[in-house]
Amino acid sequence: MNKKTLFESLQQQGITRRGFMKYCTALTSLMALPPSMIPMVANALETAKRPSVIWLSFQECTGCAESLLRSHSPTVEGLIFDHISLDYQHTLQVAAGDAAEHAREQAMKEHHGKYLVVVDGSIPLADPGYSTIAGISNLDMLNETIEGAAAVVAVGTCSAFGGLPQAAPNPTGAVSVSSLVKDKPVINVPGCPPIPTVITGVLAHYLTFGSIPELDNLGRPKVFYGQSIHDRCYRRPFYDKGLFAETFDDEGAKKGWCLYRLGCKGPMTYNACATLKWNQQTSWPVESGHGCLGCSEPNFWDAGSFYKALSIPDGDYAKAAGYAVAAGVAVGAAAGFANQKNKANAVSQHTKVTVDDFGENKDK
Amino acid sequence: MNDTLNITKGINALKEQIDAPTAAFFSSCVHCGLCAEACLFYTETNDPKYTPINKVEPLKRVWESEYTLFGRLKKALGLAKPVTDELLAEWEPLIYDGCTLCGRCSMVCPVGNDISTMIRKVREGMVASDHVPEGLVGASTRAVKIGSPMGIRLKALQAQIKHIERDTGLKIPIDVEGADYMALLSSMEIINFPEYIESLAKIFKQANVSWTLSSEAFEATNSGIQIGSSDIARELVQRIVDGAEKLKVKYVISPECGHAFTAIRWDGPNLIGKSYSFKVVHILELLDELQQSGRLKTQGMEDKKLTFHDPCQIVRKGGVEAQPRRLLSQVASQFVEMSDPGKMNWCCGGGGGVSANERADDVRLKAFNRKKSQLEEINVEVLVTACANCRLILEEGLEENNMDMPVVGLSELISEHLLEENAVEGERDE
Amino acid sequence: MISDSLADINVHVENLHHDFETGNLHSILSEIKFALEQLLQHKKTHSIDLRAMPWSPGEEKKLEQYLGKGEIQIEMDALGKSHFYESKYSGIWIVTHYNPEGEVIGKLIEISYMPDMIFTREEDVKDSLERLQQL
Amino acid sequence: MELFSNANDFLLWVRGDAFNIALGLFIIGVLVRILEIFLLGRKKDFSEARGTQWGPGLRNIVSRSVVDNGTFKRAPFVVVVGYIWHICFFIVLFLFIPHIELINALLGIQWPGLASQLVDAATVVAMVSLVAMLWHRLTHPVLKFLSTYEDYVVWFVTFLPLLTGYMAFHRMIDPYPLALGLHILSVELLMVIFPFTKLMHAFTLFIARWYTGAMMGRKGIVS
Repeated sequence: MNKKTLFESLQQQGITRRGFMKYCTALTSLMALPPSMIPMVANALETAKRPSVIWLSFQECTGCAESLLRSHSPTVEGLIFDHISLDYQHTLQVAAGDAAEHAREQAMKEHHGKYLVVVDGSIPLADPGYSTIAGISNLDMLNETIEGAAAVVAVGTCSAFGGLPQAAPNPTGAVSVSSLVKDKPVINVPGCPPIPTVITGVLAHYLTFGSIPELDNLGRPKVFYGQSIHDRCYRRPFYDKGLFAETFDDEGAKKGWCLYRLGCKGPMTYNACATLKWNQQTSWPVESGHGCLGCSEPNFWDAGSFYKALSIPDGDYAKAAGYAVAAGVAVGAAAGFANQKNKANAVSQHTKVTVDDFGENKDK
Repeated sequence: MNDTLNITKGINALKEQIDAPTAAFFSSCVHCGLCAEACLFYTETNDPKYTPINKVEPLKRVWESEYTLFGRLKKALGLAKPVTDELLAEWEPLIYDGCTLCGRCSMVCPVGNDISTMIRKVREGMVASDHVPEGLVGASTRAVKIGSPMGIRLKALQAQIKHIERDTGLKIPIDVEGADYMALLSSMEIINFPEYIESLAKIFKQANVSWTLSSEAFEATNSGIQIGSSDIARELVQRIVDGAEKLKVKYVISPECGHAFTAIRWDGPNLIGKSYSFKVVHILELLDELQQSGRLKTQGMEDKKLTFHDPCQIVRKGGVEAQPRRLLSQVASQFVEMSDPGKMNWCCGGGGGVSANERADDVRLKAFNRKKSQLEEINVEVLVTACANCRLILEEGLEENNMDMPVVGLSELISEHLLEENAVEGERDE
Repeated sequence: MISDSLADINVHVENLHHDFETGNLHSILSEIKFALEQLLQHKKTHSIDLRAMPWSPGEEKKLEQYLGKGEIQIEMDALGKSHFYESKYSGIWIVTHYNPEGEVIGKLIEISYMPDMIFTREEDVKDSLERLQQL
Repeated sequence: MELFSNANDFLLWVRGDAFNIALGLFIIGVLVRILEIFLLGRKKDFSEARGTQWGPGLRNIVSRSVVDNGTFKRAPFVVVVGYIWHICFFIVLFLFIPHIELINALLGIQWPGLASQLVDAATVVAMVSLVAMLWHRLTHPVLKFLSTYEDYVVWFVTFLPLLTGYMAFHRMIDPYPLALGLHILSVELLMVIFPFTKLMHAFTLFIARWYTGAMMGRKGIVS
């Protein structure tokens, strides 16, 4: 296996020092680090070793892998993939059947304690038969593979939080990686799919610094998930001014006003779409005129309509209110009539007061 | 009587009193404390216990534990605050000594609670549980047994009439069947201010009003209203109704007395449970009407600086506000209003039975400071009012505070300025 | 023909009135001013990653227009083109890195006397000498 | 206590089941209280009316919002802070766009909102006025005397939504779903205690004002 550093491997490709610095600049930007960190990144990369990566796909749609790999041309992300050793990815690898599984087993043996496991997709617990690879249940394969892993990267909302398979009624009993893996660091890179640069940014961080980035309380790298869509949204000034689009084709929508009332989940969604954008920095959902769906948050499928404002409850409140009105009228009428009876009773028990009655108690 | 008054009957009476408005009022109170600022017993003593809404605490407890679901639940769990004999005993002075039922609190409550009507309701419970001041028991007993809270019998009235007839040469009609108007009198007018009767005779003669007194129903005051017993009040109102019906009059005139107007005009029909066959007018309403229609003509103007003290029951609770001002404008050139005039006027401190309750003398005199400072602000020479009780309380308060100022009844003032066709008698005797 | 990039897709964009600002323009300009002071006083250079901020459509262009073009433009060819130019305010450089396919992979504002990457490194000079001597 | 696995789970619950429960209790409670009032009824009034009831009753509903001069002079603090509190509270409750969306979803009616910065300012003023009123309640002899534990509970439960709303708006609680969840939960708490406390005045004051205005109007008194 190739044991060269990244710098050496780049030099071999005929890349100059200026080219390397340019690469480091792009990489620093990719990792959402400030430009002042470029020398540090360069320094780290000159000695960084090529890591082995095992990619496991469970209950998933391949959308996450597509997001990462469907870039039209080699990019910085591409360069990183050139450098890592992707030893197992059953969608991409040439080997099939036993050979493929051998590749995985071999990588695990060779790089024991040092390899990264990337998981996309959730793991079914209701019945292992819902998803198996080479006759091995997802759960068994996960447990087996992470045994010697340095860290696990849960790519996509399905592996990070359960995602679509876990949405009610969750027939497969799908769970996230982090709910199963307790003794290894798990980096959640949610999104449906995640922004490709975020996936590579996390890998770059591991590649560059040999450690995992700082995570938030949902296990997401803070550099990418530290701020909400709403906080970084270029339409935020309209929210503050109280200017909102009310339909997708009204004047407000044309003027690019805030999409809160159209159900934008930006305020509760933590992701980097507003800065990193999509499709080679072309645009992102809000810029294209559609509110954020909140796809990088837990339970986003079950969090009510995508088109209902965040402040609107998502239960069947109309039904609840209907029952309550009926119950309120019934109980209120019952209580009211009981009161009437109580009062009528008091009136019937009235004994006439005469002036002779006064002071009788005081005499006793 | 075997039935003694007790706490059970008291609570029962409170239960009888609670109606939809009461429930709405208790539901709405937010304890903002503004009613305290409207009550002269608080403003002049700074004692928070006189806060009007605090005075109705017994009624509130009964409402909560009897007429609300949550309150009944609390009562069932033993968490409700009970109404006890001790509570009512503690509250008795607040209800009778520290409230004149002036209704000022009901005007300022921001959520619109008619607190004074609720205090009136609490008195029913106080009566039924025998927590009433001695003075009011005495007055009520005399009213029921003798016919007047001050113990005045027909003979005393007849003596005064004789006296007036001799002095003025005017006839005071008694028991004239078919007269248009039957005039009522308050005991105080008979004893302390017989000028009122004289004024009526003069005015009605000039205006050519057909009127009479009733030998069976001349007393207008109603101690039952003051002590807060509908049963007693009903008995006293019934006497007037009987008297008026017997004489077949069209109108009954409520005299210059505050609570009498409330008793006969507003509460009476409800106490007897039916509408009257006659109408009730306050003397000021009648004088105003006579004057407006040109039947009552005056001459000359009182040129002393004077003001008008609105009796609470007549203005704030009776709706007679414009009439006294129109009348005064005809006979007084220097009429000035006190601060907070008309329906926002401050009580003299002696209404609602407080004047009949000797126990309340001290706090009543303190409460008078409000009137005192109101008068000091405008520096007048004469104080006009239209309630014999107010008049007595004002005179006493002024004397106590060494303020030398005559207090005059408005009807009397008018009668002094009647246009004298033959101009025989002098302007004034004094 | 298969299109190579999104730009090749013929999309008609309505003239939307997205001419508002996020307010980032102002904060960047004050950051630049502060960096210029630092450069003068302490010879400290500073870089701003323009891709780390949210921009409203057109806002980034506005910043470029505001800074204008100065006298110097430098082109570098390493792992794709890179374009350096000084704004009409001396000491403020706009740096754009492209990949071999011509897509932007990095965009920065550098506040320095000369962008760092332009300087030739001592090791590279030594390397050149070595290679020339071998000729 | 692992009630919720994450903040979104919590938010989902307060926006779902918890809201339905709170809304249900609120509606039932308010209806019961109002029916209890009306079903107690009034006795027929036999006295000869001098004026009508409906007009003066409705007039009083409006006119009682204006404080008489004497009361203002005697208790300027309660009057001024009372106005400020209610006005700012209504601005926050009814003119913040997310709140309008909620009302529109529940009742199908909507109106224009205010800029968030204005609502934010109103929130601060409302909170300051509430604190000032609490201080006044704790120091003024009449208010101290009148106040029961209920007054303080109601104060606290009213203050909470403002505080949590302010903190959510300014993202002072992390993550936002937790902040929003706490805000909604505090409102639900308010809704649940509403029918059992003096908060009912928000509905019953119209009834109280009407009755008093009507009773006085009948006597020809402008209340």
